[in-house]
Amino acid sequence: MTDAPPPIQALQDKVPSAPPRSQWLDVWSQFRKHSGAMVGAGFLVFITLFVLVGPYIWTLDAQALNMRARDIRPIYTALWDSGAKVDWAHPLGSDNLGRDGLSQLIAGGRSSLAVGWAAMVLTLVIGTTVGVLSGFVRKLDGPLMRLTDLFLSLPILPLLLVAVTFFRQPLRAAFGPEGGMFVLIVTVVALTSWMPTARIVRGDILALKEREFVLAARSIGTRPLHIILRHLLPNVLSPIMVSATLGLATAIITESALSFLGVGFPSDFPTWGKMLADAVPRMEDFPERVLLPGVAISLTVLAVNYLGDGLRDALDPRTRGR
Amino acid sequence: ERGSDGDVKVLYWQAVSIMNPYLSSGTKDIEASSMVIEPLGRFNETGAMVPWLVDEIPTVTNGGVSADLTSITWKIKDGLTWSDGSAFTAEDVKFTADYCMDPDGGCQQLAKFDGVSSIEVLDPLTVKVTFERAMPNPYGPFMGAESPILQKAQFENCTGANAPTCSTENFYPVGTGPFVVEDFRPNDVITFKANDKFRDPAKPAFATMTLKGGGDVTSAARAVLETAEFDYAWNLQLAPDVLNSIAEGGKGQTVSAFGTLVERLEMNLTNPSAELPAETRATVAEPHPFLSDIRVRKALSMAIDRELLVEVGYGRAGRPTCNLVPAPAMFASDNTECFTQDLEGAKALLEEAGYVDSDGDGVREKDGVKLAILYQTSTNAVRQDFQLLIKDWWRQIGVETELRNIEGAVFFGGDPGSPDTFQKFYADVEMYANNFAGTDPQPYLAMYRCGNEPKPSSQWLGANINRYCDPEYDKLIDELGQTGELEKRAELAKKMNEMLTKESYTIVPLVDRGRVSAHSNSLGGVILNTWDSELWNVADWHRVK
Amino acid sequence: MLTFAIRRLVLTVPTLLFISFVIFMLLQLAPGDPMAQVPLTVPDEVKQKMREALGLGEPPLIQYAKWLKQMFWIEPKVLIDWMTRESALFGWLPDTNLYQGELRVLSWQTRSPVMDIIVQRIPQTLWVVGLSYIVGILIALPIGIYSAYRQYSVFDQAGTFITMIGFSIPPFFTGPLLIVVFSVQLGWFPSIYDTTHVVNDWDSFVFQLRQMILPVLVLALQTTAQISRYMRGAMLDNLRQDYVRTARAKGLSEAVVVMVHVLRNSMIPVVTVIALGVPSIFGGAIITESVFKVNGIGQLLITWLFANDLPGIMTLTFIFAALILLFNLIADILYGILDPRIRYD
Amino acid sequence: MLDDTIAEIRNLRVEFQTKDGPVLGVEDVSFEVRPGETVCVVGESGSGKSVSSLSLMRLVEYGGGKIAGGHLLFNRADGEQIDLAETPASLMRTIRGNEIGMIFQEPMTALNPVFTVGRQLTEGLRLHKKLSRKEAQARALELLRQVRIPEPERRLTQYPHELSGGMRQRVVIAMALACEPRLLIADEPTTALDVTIQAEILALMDRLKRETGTAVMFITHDMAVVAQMADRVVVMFRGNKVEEGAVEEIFANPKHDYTRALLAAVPRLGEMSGTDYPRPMRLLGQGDKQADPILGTGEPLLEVRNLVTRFPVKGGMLRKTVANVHAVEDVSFTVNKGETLSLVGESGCGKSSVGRSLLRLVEPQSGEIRLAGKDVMAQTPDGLRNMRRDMQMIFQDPFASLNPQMRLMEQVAEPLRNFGIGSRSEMQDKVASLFDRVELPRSFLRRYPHELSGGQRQRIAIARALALNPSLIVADEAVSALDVSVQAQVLNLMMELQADLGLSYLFISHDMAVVERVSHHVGVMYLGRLVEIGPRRAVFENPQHPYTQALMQAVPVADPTLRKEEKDLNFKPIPSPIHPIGHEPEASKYQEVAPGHHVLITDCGY
Ligand SMILES: Nc1ncnc2c1ncn2[C@@H]1O[C@H](COP(=O)(O)OP(=O)(O)OP(=O)(O)O)[C@@H](O)[C@H]1O
Ligand SMILES: Nc1ncnc2c1ncn2[C@@H]1O[C@H](COP(=O)(O)OP(=O)(O)OP(=O)(O)O)[C@@H](O)[C@H]1O
Ligand SMILES: [Mg+2]
Ligand SMILES: [Mg+2]
Repeated sequence: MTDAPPPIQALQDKVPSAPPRSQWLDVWSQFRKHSGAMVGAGFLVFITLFVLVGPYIWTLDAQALNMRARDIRPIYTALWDSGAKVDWAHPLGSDNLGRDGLSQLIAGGRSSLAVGWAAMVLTLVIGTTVGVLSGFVRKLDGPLMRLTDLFLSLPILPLLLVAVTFFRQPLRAAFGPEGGMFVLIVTVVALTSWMPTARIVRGDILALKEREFVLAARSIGTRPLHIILRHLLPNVLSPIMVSATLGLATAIITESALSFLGVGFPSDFPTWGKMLADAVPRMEDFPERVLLPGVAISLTVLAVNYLGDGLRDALDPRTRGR
Repeated sequence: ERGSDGDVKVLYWQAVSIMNPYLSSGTKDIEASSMVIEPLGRFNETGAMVPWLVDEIPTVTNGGVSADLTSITWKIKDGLTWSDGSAFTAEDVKFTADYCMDPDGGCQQLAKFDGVSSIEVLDPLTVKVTFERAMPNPYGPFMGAESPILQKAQFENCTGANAPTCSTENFYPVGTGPFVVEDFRPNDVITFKANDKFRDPAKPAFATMTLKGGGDVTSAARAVLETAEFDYAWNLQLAPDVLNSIAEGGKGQTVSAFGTLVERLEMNLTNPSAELPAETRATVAEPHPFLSDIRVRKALSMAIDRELLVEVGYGRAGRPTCNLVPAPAMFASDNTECFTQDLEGAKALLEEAGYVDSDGDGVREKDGVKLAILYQTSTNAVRQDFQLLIKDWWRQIGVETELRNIEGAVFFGGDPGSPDTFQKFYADVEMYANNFAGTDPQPYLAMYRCGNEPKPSSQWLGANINRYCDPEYDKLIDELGQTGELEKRAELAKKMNEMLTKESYTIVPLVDRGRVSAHSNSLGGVILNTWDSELWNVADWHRVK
Repeated sequence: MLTFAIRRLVLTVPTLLFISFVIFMLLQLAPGDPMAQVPLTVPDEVKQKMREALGLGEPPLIQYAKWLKQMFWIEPKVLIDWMTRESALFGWLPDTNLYQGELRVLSWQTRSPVMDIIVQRIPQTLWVVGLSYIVGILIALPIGIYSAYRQYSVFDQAGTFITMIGFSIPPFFTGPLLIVVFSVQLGWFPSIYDTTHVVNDWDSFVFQLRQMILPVLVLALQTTAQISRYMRGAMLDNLRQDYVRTARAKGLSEAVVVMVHVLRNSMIPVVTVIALGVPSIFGGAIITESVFKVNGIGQLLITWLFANDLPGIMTLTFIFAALILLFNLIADILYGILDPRIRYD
Repeated sequence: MLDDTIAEIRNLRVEFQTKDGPVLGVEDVSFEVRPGETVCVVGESGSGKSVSSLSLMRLVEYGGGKIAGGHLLFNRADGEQIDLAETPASLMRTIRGNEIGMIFQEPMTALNPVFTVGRQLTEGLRLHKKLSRKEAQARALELLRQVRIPEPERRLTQYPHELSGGMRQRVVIAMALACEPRLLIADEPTTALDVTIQAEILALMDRLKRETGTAVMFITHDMAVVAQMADRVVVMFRGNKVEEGAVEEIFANPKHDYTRALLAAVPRLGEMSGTDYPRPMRLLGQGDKQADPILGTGEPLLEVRNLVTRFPVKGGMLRKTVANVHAVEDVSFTVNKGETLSLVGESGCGKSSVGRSLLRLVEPQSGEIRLAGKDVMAQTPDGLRNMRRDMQMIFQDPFASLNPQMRLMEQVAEPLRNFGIGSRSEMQDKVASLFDRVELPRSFLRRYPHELSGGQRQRIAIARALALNPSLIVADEAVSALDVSVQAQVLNLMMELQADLGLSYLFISHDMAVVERVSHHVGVMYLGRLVEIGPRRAVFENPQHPYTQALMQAVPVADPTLRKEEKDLNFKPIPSPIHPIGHEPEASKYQEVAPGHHVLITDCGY
C-alpha cells in the first residue's frame, strides 16, 4: 500500500468541474444556446423598439387624415406595378382616409402589444393564483374548480357589455377615455382566458405538493405562504411559461376578434387586430393592409413562443446544467 | 308563365327570424313576409300609393275617406283567395286590426293603428276604419309592408297573450302574395314556392325562392357581384370603394334608391357632465355649457364637408342633405346652404361667440369652458370613418373631440339602466340615422315637442333626443295635426324642418341615405323601392335570357 | 368508476344551477335591449308595450324561476314525447303525450321554442364544425407524433412554425382570404354554405364536400395548431420513459415501439384535451360560421346576442355550460379508462 | 479461446453528445462473459455500468450515446461471431430480446403501464419465436410459473400497477427470459426492492441460471449481492475497468485502491457482534485511528406512547371515509439523548408514518408524544412550528427532498430565515460553518442541487436539518439511495455529529447491516406495530420474534464464503393494513425477554 495514491482519492466525491457562475449569467449563457429563442428575443426587442421609438423617428401622426393622399400603395408595389400610386411620404401606403400606413402600424403595435402583454400578465396572475390556491388548499379546490367551470361557460360579449356599462365611467375618470377602455378590454380578455392556466397549474401543484422537498420545507417551519412562493411557484414556472406564450397570442387575437365584432376600442385607437379587421373587405385591392398587421401579429406570437421555449430551458437549473 | 324560371336565390345578410311583421319590426322580417302576406295598398318606388288588394286607394275625392277625415272605407278586390284556397274577406281585414290592437299581444306595428277607434265590416268586401279624431293621413292601417292582412282562420287562436306561442302560424302564414313558405328555418334560410292560387295566373315567374340569411355585408355583395352564387343581395351598406371594387366582378349590378333616412348629428342642448347628479344630468334643468349657444352649433355644422362624407361613406347610396325631411319632394325644403364647407367661417363664428384659444393648446375656450366634445355613435365602419373625419375638421376649428362608439344593441336599446343609450345622451354630440314610415312626416316632426324629451321621470323614454323646446314649434305641431290640405301641410312641414335644422342647428343633417342592393345580371324586373318592402314587386321578377 | 361518474353527475346539478343563475344575472345586468333592433320609427310607447308582452317587467328572480321551470320541467316533457313518437330508438314505446301545450322557452326574436331552433342547427354544426374538429385532429396527430420522434429536425421546426402561424391568424382573416382565392378567383368552391342541401346521391355528396371544404379548412387550422402541440409534448414525455427501452430491448421494431407503446401512453393526456375541446364545437366557431354563412349554433348565438334575445342566449349558454361540465366528466372518465392506473372510487 | 465466450467487450468507448460538448460515458472497458457464468459488474453510481450493458444491446444510441470505439463481439447460437457495434439495426432487432435478454433497474417504470402483463410478455415471443397468440399465452404462463409468481393465470390479465414491486420485477425477469436468451443482462435488478423480496429474486435468478445455463451479466453496486451471486467480478470506476477477477479473489485480496475502498465501506451484518455501542466505520484513507464508540446518555429525550396513525380511505357516493389504513398501530418507544433508535421493517410497515407523526407532518390519531417533556400533540400550529426547531427530518431521496430551483445556500439558510435567526451576514456565516460541518467545500454555496452527487446532496439535507440546532433528527431512509462508499461517509458523518453535538436520531431503514452499525436501540416493525424492540445487541444477536428472525435470514452477507443456500424464503405476503371503519385492533402487549428487550406477544398478523 505504499505506492498507491492516498486511497481517500478513490472515494472522494466527484466535484463539478465548471466553476459556479452567477445565476443570471448562467441563465443567459444557456439562453444564448437556443437559437430560436435568440431570434425570437431579437425580433421582440426590434418590434418593441419599433413601436416605442418609432413615433419619434417617423413623426407622422397615425390619426392625421389626409384626403388628398388616400389609398396610396406601399413603395414596394412599384417594383412590379409601375402604375401604382406610391409616395415616399407614405412608404407603407395609406388607407382610405389617408392615414399613413407606417405610423398606423407603429401606433397599432403599441396598443396591441400593450393589450397582449397586460392581458397575458393578468391572465397569468389570475390563473396562477387560482391554480395554486386550489391545488394547495384542499378546501378551496372544489369551489375554485367550479368557479373555473363557470368562467369557461361565460359568454364574452355580454360580459364585456356589462363591464362597459358599469365601469366605463369610473375608469374613464381614472385613466382617461382610452386608458379606461384599455383597462376594460384587458380585464375582460384576461377574465375569459385564465382558466386553462389555472387547471394546468393546479395539476402541477397537486403533484408537487406530494414531493418530499415540500414536506421538508414544512418540517423546517416554512410557513404556507413561503412554501408557495419559494418552493411551489418556481417549480411550476415551465407550464406557466407555456401558458404565457399562448396567452399573449390569445390576448392579441381576442382583442382583434372583439374589434371585428365591433366591441373593441374606439375608432381612433388603432390596434393591429382592428387594422386587420377593418382591412378585410379591401384585401383584394390593398392586400398590404391585411398582410402588414397580420404578419406583425403572427411574427410577434411566434417570437414570443420561441422566447418562451428558450426561457423555460434557461430558467430550469436542471436543463441548464446539461 | 308561372314557375317557368326555376329557382331564385336571395341573400339577406341579416337572417329572417319570423314571418309575421306584427311580432317583429325588423326590416328583414317585414320584407320577407311581404312576399307572402300583403296589405291592401302599397307605396311604389316614387312613394305614391298604389292599390294592391283593392281596386283603388280611397281618397276624399273618390269618397273613400270621409270629408271630416275621421273614417276611411276600403273596397276589396273581387275574387281574391288565400293560398289555402279560401276566400279573402273583410273579416280578415278586421281581424288583422283586432289582432294588432290587442293590448296583450305586444304588436310591434301598433303605431300604424294609432287613433283607430273601430273597424266595421260593411259587407264581405268592404271594411270601414273609424278614427277617434280627424286624421289628415288616414293611411296607417293596411297600407305598406308593415301592416299586411293576416288570415283570420289561421290566427284566430293566436291573439293576445297567445300571439307568441303560435310558432307554426308565425312561420308559415297563409297569404295572398306570390309565394308561400315551404320551409322556414329561423335565422337561417327560408324556401318558398310559388303560390298556385296567386291572383295573376302568369306570375310569379319563379317556381321557388331561397332566402338565405346571415353573414356579413361584404361577402353578401361578393356572392352576387363576383361569384353570382346568388341573384339578389339586400341592403349593401358598404364603403363605396369596396362596393365598386366588388362590382367590377361584373356578374351583377347595383341598384339604389332614396327615401327619408337621414344620417344626422344630434346636438345635446343639455349638460351630460358626469359630475352632475343623476336626476339632472342631461335634462332640461342643466343647459349645455357651450352647445346651448347656437353659434357653436352652427360652427360645428359649417366645418363639415358633406360631399366628402358621402364620397367616403356611401357613394351612390347617399347624397348630402341639410334637411331632416329630405323626401317626398313636396315636403323637402330646398335648403342647400350647408353643402359648402366653411372652416374659416366657422372659426370666425366661434371667435365671435367668444371662444378663443387662449392657452395655445389648440382648443378654444371661454370662461374656462373648453370646446371639448364627446361624440358618440353606434359601432359601424362607415360611422366610425365619419367620426374620424368630423373629428379632424373640428380639430381644425379648435374643437377637441373624444370619440366613443357603442354597440348597436346597447345604443339603440332602451335599457334605462345603461348609460350608453342614444336616448340618455350622456354625450355632447351623437350620430345615427332615422327616417319615418310611409310618406307622411307628421309624427316624425311631432317628436320634437317640449316635454317629449327623455328624462329620468319618463324612464328615459321620449323621442325629443336633443331636448329641443320651442313653443313656436309646438304650435306648428298642433296646426299640422289639424290641417288636411296637402299643400298647406307641406308648407308647415318645411317650416318645422327648417326650425330644427338651419335655424337652430339642433339637428345637423349630414347624408340622405339611400338603399343599395345588388342583383345578378340574369335577374330582371327588380325595381328598388324604399317606401315599401324591397321585395314588393317580387311577382314580376324573372330570369333574363 | 360507475359510482365516480354518478357522483360527479349528481354534483353537476347544483353546479349547473349555480352557473345558470350567474349567467342569468349577468345577462340581466347587461345593458342590451331586445327592442334595440326595432326601427326608431316605432314609437316608445309601442316599444314599452312590446317589452311588457315579453315579460320584461317582472322581477329577475321570477323570470329566472320561470325559465328554470320551462327548461327543466316542460322541455324534458317535449323531449320525451318526441322520443316516444318519432325517434328510432324509443319510437316503439307508446306515445307519451306529456306535453300539454304549456309555455316552452320561447325565443323573443323568432317567437318559437328555442330548443327547436337549436335542434335544427345541430346537423350543420356537426357537419362543418364537428368535422373540422375531426379533420384538425387527424392532421394534428401525425404531425405531433413525427415532430416529437424527430425532435429538433427540420420537420419539427417547420411544424412548430406553421402550427404557431395557424394559431395566431384569426379566422376572420383566413375565411375571407380563402373565399377570395378559392371562390372568387378560382371559382372552385362556393363561398356560401347551403344548409338546406340534402345528400342523396354521389353528385350531391360531392357538392356537400365542396361547400364544406373552406370552412372546415379554416377551423381545422386552429384545431391542428393546438392539438399537435399537445401531441408533441406528450410524445416527448413518453419517449423518455424507461418502458420504451424495455420495449426496444425486446427487439420490437421502431414502428411498434413508437406507434404502439409510446403512442398509446401519449394518447392519454391528448384524448382528454380533445374531449375538453368538444364543447367548443358548439360555440367556438362564431366568426367562421358567419363568414361562410354556415348558420350553425355559433351563428345562432351571435345573432341572439346582437338581438338581445335573453331566453335564447340563456338557453344556449346553459347548454354550453352543461356540455363543458359533461365533457369535463367525460375527459376524466376517459382518463380512467385509458390509464389503468387511475381508479376512481 | 473464442469459443468459450458468449460476449466479449473490447476497449469499449461510449460518448454522449450534450449541449456542452461530448461527455464520456465509458472510456475504456474490456471484459468477457462465458456460458453459464455470472459476471458481476460493480462500481459506484455513474461509473458506466449501465452504459456498457446498454451498448451491448445497442440501446445507448436511443439515449443519445454513440459507440465511439471498441468491439462488442457476440457469438450467435449458430456459432457465428459478429461485432454488435457494427450490426445493422434490422439484425440487431433479431438479437435483442431473442439472444440477449435484459432486466432493468426500475421495476416500477420498466413496464408499460397501459398494457397488460400478458400482452407485454407475449409480444417478444410472437415476434421472435413466431408463436400464435395461444401458444404465446401458454408460454407466458409457463414463464410466470418459472419465476414463481403466485396465481400466474390472473397476472396475465393484470396491469403492472396492480402488482407489487417484487412481482413486477419478476415479470421483467420473465420477459427477459422469454426467448431463452443465451446472455442475460441484469442491470441492478434488486436495488429498488426490499430485503425480503431481494432475497427471493436473487435466489430465483440463481436457480434459473443453473437450470438454463444462461450466462448472466449482473450489474450492481451492492457488494453483498455480488458476494451472493458472482462467479467473476468486474470492478468499474469512472468509465474504466479497474479490476477483474474471481469473486473470492476480489473479496479476499482486492488489488486496486478503489476496490479496497469499496469493500471497506460495505457494512457487513454481524460485524458489530459483541459490541454494545455503534461506532463509525473505518474507511480507507482516514488514517488508522479507531473511531470511538458512541456511548449515549440513557436520559430519555423523546417519549412516544401508544401512537396510532391512520389514513382514511374515502369511497362511496358521498366520499365518506369507509375504511382506514392502519399505518401505525399502538407504538410506544423512547429515544434517549445522544442515542439512536432504529426502526426496521419491510416497505409499507409504517416506519415513515411513525417518523412523520412525530413531527406531526401527518396527524396522528391518538397517542402521546413528548419531546424533552413538552407535549407535541397539544401544540397549536404556531407552537408546533416552534417545536419543530428541536426536531428535524432527513428524507430518503436526496434528489426529491431538495428544491431543484433553489441554490444550496438558500436551502440551508431557509430554516434560519423562517425563524428570523440572525442578520443576513450572521446567517451566511452560519451556513458556511454548516457546510464545513458536513464537510462540503464552501464553493458549493452557490450551486444548485443537480450539480451535486447524491451523497453531497444528502449532506446538504443534513446541514439543513442541523441549522436550527435540533436535539432530535428523524432520518427516514437517509442513506438508502446512496452508493455504499458514499453511504459510509454519510453514516460516519452522522455518527460524528452525534458524538460531537449529542444529537439523537430516529433512524429509519430497511438495511439491517446499516442499522447494526449505527444503532443503540432497534425496533422491528410489522404492519404498523413494533414486534420487537430493545438494545441493538440484544435484538440482533438474540432475535425473539419469528418475523425478526425471518428478516435476519433474508439479509445477504457481503462475503462470498458465506453464501446462503437456496432455502425457502417464501415470505408470506403482507396482509392489508386497511380495515373497515370502526375496527379496533387489540392493544399491543409485550414481554420483556431481557432488560429493555421487549417482544410482542399479541397477534400482529405475521
Ligand atoms: N443519456 C445520457 N446523456 C449524457 N450522459 C449520460 C447519459 N447516460 C449516461 N450518461 C453518463 O454516462 C456515465 C455512465 O452512466 P451509467 O448510467 O452507465 O452509470 P451507472 O454506473 O449505471 O450508474 P448507476 O449505478 O447510477 O446506475 C455517467 O457519467 C452519466 O452521466
Ligand atoms: N398520506 C397517506 N395516505 C394514505 N395512506 C398512506 C399515506 N402515507 C402512507 N400511507 C400508507 O400507510 C402505510 C405505511 O406507510 P409508510 O410510508 O409509513 O411505510 P414505510 O414503512 O415507510 O414504507 P417504505 O419503506 O416503503 O417507505 C402504507 O400502507 C401506506 O400505503
Ligand atoms: Mg445504471
Ligand atoms: Mg418510508
